[in-house]
Amino acid sequence: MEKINVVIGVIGADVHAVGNRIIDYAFSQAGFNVINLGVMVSQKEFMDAAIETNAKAIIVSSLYGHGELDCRGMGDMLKEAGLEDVLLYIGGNLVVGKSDFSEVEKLFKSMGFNRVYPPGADINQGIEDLKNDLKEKGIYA
Amino acid sequence: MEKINVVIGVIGADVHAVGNRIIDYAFSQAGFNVINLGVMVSQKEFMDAAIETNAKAIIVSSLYGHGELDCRGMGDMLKEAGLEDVLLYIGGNLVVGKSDFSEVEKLFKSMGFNRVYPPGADINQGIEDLKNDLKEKGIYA
Amino acid sequence: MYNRKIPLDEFLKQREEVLNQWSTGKEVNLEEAIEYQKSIEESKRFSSKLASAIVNKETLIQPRAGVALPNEHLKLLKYLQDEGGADLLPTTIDSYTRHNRYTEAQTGIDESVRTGKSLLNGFPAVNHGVQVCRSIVSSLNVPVQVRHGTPDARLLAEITLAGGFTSYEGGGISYNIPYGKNYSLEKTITDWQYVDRLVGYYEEKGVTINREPFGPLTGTLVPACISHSVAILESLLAAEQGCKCITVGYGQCGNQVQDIAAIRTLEQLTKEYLNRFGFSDVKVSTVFHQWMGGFPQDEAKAYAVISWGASTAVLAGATKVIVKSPHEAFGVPTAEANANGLKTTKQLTSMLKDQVFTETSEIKAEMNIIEQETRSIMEATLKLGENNFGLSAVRAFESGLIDVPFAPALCNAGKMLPARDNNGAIRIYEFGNLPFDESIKDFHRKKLQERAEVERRQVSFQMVIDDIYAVSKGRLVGRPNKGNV
Amino acid sequence: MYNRKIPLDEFLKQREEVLNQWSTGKEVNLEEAIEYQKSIEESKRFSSKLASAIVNKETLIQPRAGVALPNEHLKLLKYLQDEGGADLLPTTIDSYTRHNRYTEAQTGIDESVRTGKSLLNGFPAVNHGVQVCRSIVSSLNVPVQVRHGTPDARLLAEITLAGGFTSYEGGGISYNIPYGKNYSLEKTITDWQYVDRLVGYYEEKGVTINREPFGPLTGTLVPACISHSVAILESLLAAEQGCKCITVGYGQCGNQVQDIAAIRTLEQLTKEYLNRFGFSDVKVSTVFHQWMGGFPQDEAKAYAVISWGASTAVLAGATKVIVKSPHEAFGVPTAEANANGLKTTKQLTSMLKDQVFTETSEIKAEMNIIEQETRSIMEATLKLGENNFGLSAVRAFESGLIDVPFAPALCNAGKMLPARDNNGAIRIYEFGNLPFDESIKDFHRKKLQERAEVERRQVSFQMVIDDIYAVSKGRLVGRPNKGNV
Ligand code: B12
Ligand code: B12
Repeated sequence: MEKINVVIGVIGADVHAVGNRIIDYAFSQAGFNVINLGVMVSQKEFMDAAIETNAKAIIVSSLYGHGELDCRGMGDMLKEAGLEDVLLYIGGNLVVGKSDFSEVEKLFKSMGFNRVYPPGADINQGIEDLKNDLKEKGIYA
Repeated sequence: MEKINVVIGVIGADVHAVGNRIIDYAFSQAGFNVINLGVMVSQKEFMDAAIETNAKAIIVSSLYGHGELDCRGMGDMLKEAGLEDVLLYIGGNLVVGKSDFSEVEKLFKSMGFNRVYPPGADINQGIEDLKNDLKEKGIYA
Repeated sequence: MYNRKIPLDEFLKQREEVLNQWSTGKEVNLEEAIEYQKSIEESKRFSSKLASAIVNKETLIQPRAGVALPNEHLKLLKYLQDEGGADLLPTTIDSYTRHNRYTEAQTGIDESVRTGKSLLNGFPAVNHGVQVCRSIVSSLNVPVQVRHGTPDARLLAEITLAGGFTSYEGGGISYNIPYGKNYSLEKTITDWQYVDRLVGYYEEKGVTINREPFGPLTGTLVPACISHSVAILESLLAAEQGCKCITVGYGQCGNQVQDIAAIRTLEQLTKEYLNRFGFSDVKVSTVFHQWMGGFPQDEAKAYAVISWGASTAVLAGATKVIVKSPHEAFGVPTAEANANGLKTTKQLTSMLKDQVFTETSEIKAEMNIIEQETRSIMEATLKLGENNFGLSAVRAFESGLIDVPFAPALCNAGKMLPARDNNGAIRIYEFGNLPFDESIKDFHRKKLQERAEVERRQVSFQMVIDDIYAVSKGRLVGRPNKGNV
Repeated sequence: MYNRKIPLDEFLKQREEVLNQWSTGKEVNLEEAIEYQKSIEESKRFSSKLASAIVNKETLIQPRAGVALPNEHLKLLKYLQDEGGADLLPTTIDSYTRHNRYTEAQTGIDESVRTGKSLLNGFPAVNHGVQVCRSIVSSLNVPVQVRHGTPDARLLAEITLAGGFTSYEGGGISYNIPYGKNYSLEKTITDWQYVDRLVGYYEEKGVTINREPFGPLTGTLVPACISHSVAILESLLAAEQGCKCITVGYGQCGNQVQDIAAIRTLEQLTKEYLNRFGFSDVKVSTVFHQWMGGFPQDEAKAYAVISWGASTAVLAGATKVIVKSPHEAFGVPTAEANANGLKTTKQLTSMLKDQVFTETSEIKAEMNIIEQETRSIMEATLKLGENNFGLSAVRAFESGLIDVPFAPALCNAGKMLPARDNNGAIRIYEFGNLPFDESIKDFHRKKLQERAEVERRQVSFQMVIDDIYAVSKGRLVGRPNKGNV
């Protein structure tokens, strides 16, 4: 069976590169084909890469606190481009400051993200969830 | 002028001796004649010493947390013995655990203490207050 | 005071009296208790856990904790175990029980039930009795120790050892001098010989109970040579009664060189004296107490003091460290605050575990002076005692050969006064009757003179007071004008 | 890239362009700014405070802090000064400004006004302009520094120096490699030569601005020789443009021996290279950054990490320490959390100030290896550059002579991989093109082999990952099964 493509990257003007390296490694180890856009990735770059590679998921990281400003409209943009089937995940330190995560989750879900993870979330949880979500969509055996 | 007598001591089964040594030193330096009963002093010992030395104040310390149990009835006892004019101060770590001091103060005032001090209170504040209270009573020039 | 293992018949006779001191005494059946102790898994025994910590070069962490009521107490200990990650657990006994005031302890229990909060500063184990102790200890996954401060701790020992505790803190000197006023040292040593004999009895039957003299004493500027001498004497007294597993302790002074030197010499000297008197089969481990003096009120600052103690404990190679909480300056900590102190400490014991730390020339010099001082005191003390360690101790205190600063006990001379030198190490400014030769005394005088010159003032009681307050005010050395020197 | 002080006319010509990059540029009047700087009291100048810390053997404490709106920002800094006891203050710049995205920064400001909370991760000084900066800096009692991560920081420098800041962090390498992706190193070095020239201009007029290359780089397992080489190159570049007061930095690795050795060699080597090129009149001080990698989420554990950094900073003799907060793992700290980190740190800098700490043989050995490594890199680097430090740097990165682990910048080779040895010191497991001779390489291999044997596994990328997570999971070395080794 061919490997499933996932696009990963760190959004906005964010340069936190360490987690990105590990996410790349972990998804690859888990059998995915990773298209890693690295840091400082714009919404459009995520979208273009997903279209180009026919990716089944976009895994966004945002560490530096500007996640809210950087992600606005991303869900809509993908929908408009006909990518509503592409799973959209996000994790990291999404907002400025220590805050109530359930609020943050609500906020990002309202922006079109399928799953939202709190600071320091275990990346293996993300992989597990992705496999399940793909299974539900009948993509992953 | 003759020095004013004050009785000091640590009440109950409490053996915290360090603060007591310093209180002795500080009150002596401030010009008082200190009758130091040391640690593990009972209510009755405080009273007897005050009567015997015609003390104008009793300075109780309680550090170990049993202050509430140890001090019950102390105000009444002094009143019954006709010592209502003797100033009764207490300081230290009066109750078990970190707690709202205003509650603690109320509790000990209701037990007959004239002044109640929070953990780590500056002993010089106590000396200042005593001088003022004595002045008000016309005892201290 | 005995100068040999208490003969079995005398011991058993005394037991009857002891068990009659409070109604719960009759719950104790020694042979059944030994069987019960034997049923406790190795992983829950103090002696085993300490032994493997020594092998693994780990520093175990242990809190203080105790509340009035059994259910609350168990909940507290479980929390410290699960959330705090405590390697070893305590049961801190309340102050009424410590003074054998069981009736007042009962009032405390009743009031605590009535008001729904613990009005006692610890767990009144005697009043609760053997079965309650067992139900607590057996519900936990790590070894549990009795920690108290009880001059006459015979009944408490009977009940708690039958109750499944595998370690017992205290000693005839260390639980008298800092913890009482009028207790005769002769009496407390004799009473503690009973406790040690009881532990020795368990040992004879194949059950090892760990014994831990209380190292920090008054916790206030205690020079290492003083606490070392007490630790060694109590180790000898315990070994004489048949104890085979002893943890000697020391309270952090704050100067790292001195603290590391202290833990290393404590272990060496204790072993040396035990060997000398034929107790070479005793297993010796060490405990480092995080700062035992007045704490800063601010919690962030308290965390700093806790951390400094944690890292020094590891670098000194202590077998375990007793942990303070960020509530220390205020009162008995909540479970959360207590667990926080543990977590801070665990982070450091883990992070530092893998680091090597060698003896610098400063540490060697400090070890050298502590050894000289301790040997001076010990030799002079042993000479007084006619081959009776207890008598040696009593006479040493009488004559001020051993003198604990700021102790409440009237049998302590109280003539010695300590102060910090310019590097924050604890030195001695009034020697009282400490049996030091002039070269040692000159060393102390020189060190304090150095500081006096820097601060442009005389060594005086005001300097001592400044030192007592220093840590709580954010310094180690109590300088006259904060920040100026 | 210049290989000499930028000629005045070229500099002034470039200034015009720079000041045109955003509307607030026109607020800057250089001669007036110099007069303004001269009016600032000595006690509020970075250079003076650092100089007296060196004399007094003190370690100053400084937080990171910045929010979107001026009033809130001033309130925050005042709180850190008064409640936290900060000796030095920062103004951390937001990430949009760092990337010269002033329009997005403006959106962030507007949104912050609208929502009443700071939506920016720092203070957008360019958008706020000169007068707002002055009103903030002049309302504080301690010196204030600009801290950022801006590859092209020319306009920011113009505005903030005119705005009364007396210290400016960053450099053409250290604010490119960890902070950008596509920036050309040639360009960022040239832009930072402008910044240094501006500082040099102030210096010519009698105003000393402190300059601080960013030491920790990616903050993630960076070997000291790498960050030292960058610090030395940026010091040379700055000195060449006329900077006279430089603070070189280093991010804590966690192994105390290595950290102490790193700070000591950093100071020595920087001075050595400055002297060699004729810049012996530059004042060098050091900054130690508390752990810059992933933090534990638990606040009690975070306090332990903060404390360990604080005590190491003092024992290493760093001139200042940059402080983390117990919120580090979550997000930009509240004022309270930030002040708590400061208070923890201050307690330790004060308590440890008076303690002596000598060079142990381990520290000397570690200093020796760091010196060898750094000299290897520096000599190879300087050879490449045809007497142009900037060119040396560019070519060194191109060829991987200098290689920063986990850096986002595409101009960084990224072939070198670090891992911890069995004592937690950072060693190198893939050398990439580092110009080390075999004896150095063997040393690293031997050290890592030691660990591999203890853990019974190969040195591998999994080991590196384990090391990256280790501190946040309560360890220093990322062992395969926590607690088992
Ligand atoms: C040193 C110490 C000990 C030593 C005491 C040695 C000795 N014999 O003196 C040892 C180790 C023996 C000890 C034992 C115990 N301690 Co203790 N001890 C401390 C500690 C760390 C410092 C006390 C001290 O010396 N401070 C320095 C002096 C100068 O300050 P001070 O005592 O507070 O006194 C000053 C002020 O309170 C004030 N003050 C006092 N009285 C008055 C009165 C007036 C009118 C005024 C104005 C001011 C005033 O002025 C004094 C001089 O500046 C405190 C915690 C802390 N503060 O950090 C705990 C503490 C007091 N101990 C405590 C407890 C529980 C115990 C024990 C029961 C159990 C245990 N943990 O082992 C036993 C009790 C024994 C007994 N029966 O009393 C608790 C009390 C808990 C509570 N109230 O909720 C504390 C607060 C620790 C804690 N957080 O759990 N302790
Ligand atoms: C190292 C670090 C840096 C380094 C980064 C080097 C580099 N280029 O990579 C440097 C020093 C350069 C840096 C700079 C800055 N940083 Co920074 N940094 C950190 C730090 C300490 C560790 C980050 C890290 O590497 N962790 C280790 C990796 C493995 O974990 P991770 O990044 O969290 O990623 C994991 C998880 O988040 C998760 N995850 C991530 N994405 C996703 C997605 C999904 C779907 C899932 C399931 C999981 C997942 O899995 C990853 C792998 O395990 C964090 C705080 C912390 N965590 O302790 C701050 C932190 C992220 N930084 C912060 C800030 C503000 C900055 C700066 C703006 C300012 C500054 N302080 O200097 C600049 C920003 C520069 C920029 N434009 O981005 C803030 C963010 C604040 C906020 N969100 O409120 C933090 C939280 C610190 C703080 N408390 O203030 N930083």
